[in-house]
Amino acid sequence: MLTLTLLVLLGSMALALLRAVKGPTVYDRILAANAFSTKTVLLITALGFLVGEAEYYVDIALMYTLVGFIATVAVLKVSEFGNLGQSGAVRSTPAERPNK
Amino acid sequence: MTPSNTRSVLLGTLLSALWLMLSGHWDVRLLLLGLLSVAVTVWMARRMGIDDAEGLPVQQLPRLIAYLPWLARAVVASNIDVARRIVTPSLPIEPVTVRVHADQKTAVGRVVYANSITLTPGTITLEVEENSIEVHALTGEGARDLCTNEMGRRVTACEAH
Amino acid sequence: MIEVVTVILFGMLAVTAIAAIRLHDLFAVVMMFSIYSLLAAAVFVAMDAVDVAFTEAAVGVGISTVLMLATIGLVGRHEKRPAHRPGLPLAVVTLTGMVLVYGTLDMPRFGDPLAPIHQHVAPHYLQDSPVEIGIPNAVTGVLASYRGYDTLGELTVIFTAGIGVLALLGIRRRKRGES
Amino acid sequence: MIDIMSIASGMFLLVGSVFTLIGSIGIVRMPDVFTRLHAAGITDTLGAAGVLLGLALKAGFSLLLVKLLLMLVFLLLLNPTACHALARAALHGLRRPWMD
Repeated sequence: MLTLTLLVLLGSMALALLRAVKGPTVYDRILAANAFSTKTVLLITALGFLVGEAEYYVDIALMYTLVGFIATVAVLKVSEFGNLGQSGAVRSTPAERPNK
Repeated sequence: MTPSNTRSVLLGTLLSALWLMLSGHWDVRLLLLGLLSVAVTVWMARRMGIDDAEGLPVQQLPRLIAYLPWLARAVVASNIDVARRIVTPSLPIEPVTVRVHADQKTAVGRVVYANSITLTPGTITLEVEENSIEVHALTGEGARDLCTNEMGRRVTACEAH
Repeated sequence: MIEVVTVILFGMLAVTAIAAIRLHDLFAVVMMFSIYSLLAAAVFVAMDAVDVAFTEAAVGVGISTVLMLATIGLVGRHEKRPAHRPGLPLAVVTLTGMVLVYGTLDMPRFGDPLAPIHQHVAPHYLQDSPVEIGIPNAVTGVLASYRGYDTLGELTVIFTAGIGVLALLGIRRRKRGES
Repeated sequence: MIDIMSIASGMFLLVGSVFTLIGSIGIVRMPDVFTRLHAAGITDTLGAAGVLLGLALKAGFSLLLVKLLLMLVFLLLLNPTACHALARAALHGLRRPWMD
């Protein structure tokens, strides 16, 4: 069952990657990256159980959960405000121009 | 003790518990290092002013925990519904945006409500305003379910003192 | 099973890299990079390099994404058309890659316990560091104690580089009146 | 007793895998960012919960169990936040959501 889960997770990662490659907008890519990070976290945890060293692998997965969230919010902050929140910024966003 | 001090102590206790759970070391030297990192974190939280009623909703916490089983059931039910729609070849979706009334008095209550909406697949919070929430729903059915406001009433019940 | 996972992950890594090269919207490229670094970390984990994966998590996904985004905030979001033809650089890169691959042919097999690198000081570090230093993580023990001066030098370099990057990006609170 | 645990864990892993896969298929199939977010939500809730709970049943009573549950809590707390931030940014930066 663990093997099946691993294969399914790899397949889902491939699907998310497909979405990231296809786009079409930046938001689709951010969404794909976020979904990808969730799946990577699950994959790392499952790998830990497969190898039998789950104690160490879970620590990394936990860290990824938190770092992935911070990264997503940072990305969205840039897409919405055009920078990382330096004061005096205007709300003209790079993301407003639709992506080709 | 002032409320702010109480919260700092509580935050410190929570962080210490987290540190112990994650490290699993009981060596004196490592415990001291952990205590030091907890102290620095609490000090930084105080300096940034994020350990306020919003950051640590002490009073509402027990009721919020009691709300979780209902939320879990709602999440599972909507998961199955959305999953069924995805695997149906004709993709039976009709996205709508609706404005839902949110009569929660506190910011924490509104956040919990908005997050519950997003956590339930099929509905996503687009915008949170003073007393309403704009929601994107995958189906008209999901939007109607939300408009019965059962979830909203349950969240409001959590914040009553 | 682990080999299968590693190969699939490497395949996705290649796809991500090619997609990142082909995209011209830098914001999208940063997103591809963040996926790339997630994949790289998964590869590290699959190859049992847990500590490297840890570093990749902190640096690759967290800090470098944020730094690249801050740069995009400064320099704009669309790639300029290159003024020169990519033939020569491509040749140089291909040649270097081939030389590197040729170099690996001489190396001991991956994970070989009899490789020289696993025979020199590594057993001593692994067996005695809990007693000699008292830090539960052997890698931290090696970095912070056995190679303490080395690490101090590295930190100095990284700190200087960090200051340089921050100075270039100008991440600071602007004073009022300054536009 | 052990058998019941491993069967339950297998069930959870199976449910998690199925929902993760369906969510990923949704990410590829859905017509725009907002509807894709709904699909991603499936992976983030039942998919992640299934996989992590299945692994938690394998872990038994240990620090590992605590870490796995903590990871699940973080995922369930942070993902809707990231999802909402993404929806909001997309709403501001993009044209209106896709309608039928």
